[in-house]
Amino acid sequence: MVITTAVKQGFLIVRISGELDMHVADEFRRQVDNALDATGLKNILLSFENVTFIDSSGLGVILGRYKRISASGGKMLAACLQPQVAKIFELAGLLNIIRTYDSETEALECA
Amino acid sequence: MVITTAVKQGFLIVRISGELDMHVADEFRRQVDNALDATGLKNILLSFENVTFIDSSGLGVILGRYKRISASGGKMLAACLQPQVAKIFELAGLLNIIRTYDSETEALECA
Amino acid sequence: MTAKNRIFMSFTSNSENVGIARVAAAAFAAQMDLTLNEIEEIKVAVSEAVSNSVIHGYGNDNKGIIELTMMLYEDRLEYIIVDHGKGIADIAQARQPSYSSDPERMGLGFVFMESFMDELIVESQVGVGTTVKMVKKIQTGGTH
Amino acid sequence: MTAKNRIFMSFTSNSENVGIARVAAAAFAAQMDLTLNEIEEIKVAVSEAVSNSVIHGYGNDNKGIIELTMMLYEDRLEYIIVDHGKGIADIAQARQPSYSSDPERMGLGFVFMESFMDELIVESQVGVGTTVKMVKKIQTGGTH
Ligand SMILES: Nc1ncnc2c1ncn2[C@@H]1O[C@H](COP(=O)(O)OP(=O)(O)O)[C@@H](O)[C@H]1O
Ligand SMILES: Nc1ncnc2c1ncn2[C@@H]1O[C@H](COP(=O)(O)OP(=O)(O)O)[C@@H](O)[C@H]1O
Repeated sequence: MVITTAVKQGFLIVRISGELDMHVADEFRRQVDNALDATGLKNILLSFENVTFIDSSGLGVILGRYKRISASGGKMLAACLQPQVAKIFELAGLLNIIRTYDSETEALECA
Repeated sequence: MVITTAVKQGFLIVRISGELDMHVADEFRRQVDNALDATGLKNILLSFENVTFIDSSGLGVILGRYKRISASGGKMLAACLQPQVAKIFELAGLLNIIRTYDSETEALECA
Repeated sequence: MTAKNRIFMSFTSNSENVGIARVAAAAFAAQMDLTLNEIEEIKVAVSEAVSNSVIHGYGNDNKGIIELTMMLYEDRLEYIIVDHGKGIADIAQARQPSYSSDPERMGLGFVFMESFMDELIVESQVGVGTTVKMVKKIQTGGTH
Repeated sequence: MTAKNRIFMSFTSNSENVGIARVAAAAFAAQMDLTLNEIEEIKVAVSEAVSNSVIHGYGNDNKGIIELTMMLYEDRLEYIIVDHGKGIADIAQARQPSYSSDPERMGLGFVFMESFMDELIVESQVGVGTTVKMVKKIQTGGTH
């Protein structure tokens, strides 16, 4: 897994590539929390375009970040979910709390 | 592994995709020999564009077809070798007997 | 019915091995004419079971041993994941959606295993270990 | 020096399993910062050793058992392939380029194993079986 972050329109954009499982969950948490601390932002847009695998450990660490930012009124959006990633989100009921978009641009426009 | 064959300019074009190892070597031999029998051709152009893996078992079955056609004066060309496939050809000394080209078109033009 | 193919794997409970087990499980499944979607489902299910052994079975200690047996029958694939760890006291409770003994986790591992496979059998004994057996039915009988 | 990671696999001598062993070997290697090229080389070497066990060790009978042990150390990857088949009478001859006991084959298996790995040790006893140990050295010590 590789993570890069950027800032746009008050959103911390987190672009993830690779497999999001228990092996990388701690590293994901650490990097996103550091970026939140460094920028002081409270909104996150996750870009999943290059995520090839996710399981419940990967979801768990995403939900953890969701809880952190929503406690301070922030919101979380997700873009570019591959079909298998979308299915996992749906099964976990995450689509009710994290809105998903086809692209980063669309997400920022609708935000 | 999937094989498709076509005929162009007196060449049996054999397009291979997937992994060429001992598991598929018999099937490769059978399909190419059948196509040679059916068309009566004696020249082969192998297209490796979609070959993701080859080992000595894969090379062996190619060399077997080479021996068959060269016995009757036919020639064998190869196109679109991925770097790792090219390296295996080179190590095996096959580049001395099978000329390689960047594309099918180039192979047929130079043939 | 005898198995048409069988692969046994045994590895230490390093988190790195979750991904390797998943890849091996997918390669084993790819012998059969499954859809990419079905192979993805198998990857998630195996990933959940192996992750549980690492996290819950061995408490994230990488010195435990996990065994993965993969069997191919005419009409189904079987994946059996065994650990010799902590064990589960109340399996019915553990299998409930959203139940987790770890407040940081989602309690969806067994839910995903059940959703993505056709059969899920969990056996466990406290202090002895846990065995998870998952079956994926195969429509056509043909190997590649 | 103790291994940082270790995976043991055991499978029947079906030709399907050559590809699965290769994929597992590549996934094991991918823990380390290797180039794609190095991973390809490992795949070929493991493919050759496992194919030899199937073809020569067990004479293409799919009832034999092949064991693949993968070890990760600080500075190297080790792959050990064991069969309990026919064995090799003259290992020095077998390792010679272009030597094959099968006229249909090229005799390049050991050549590829030697070219693509940093060390190759072959032990064998006629009627007992063959063990091939291959080492790939690692430049950087870092895991992903
Ligand atoms: N291999 C195991 N060893 C010990 N306990 C386990 C094992 N697998 C599951 N459990 C128990 O079952 C619970 C539910 O598991 P699961 O549905 O995968 O959710 P999660 O992993 O998110 O906790 C776990 O929290 C744990 O208490
Ligand atoms: N696992 C094995 N069991 C028995 N004989 C083997 C084994 N591996 C190699 N050999 C012998 O060594 C020879 C050379 O092997 P190799 O270089 O891989 O070439 P090839 O597989 O093309 O014959 C084989 O032809 C065979 O006689």
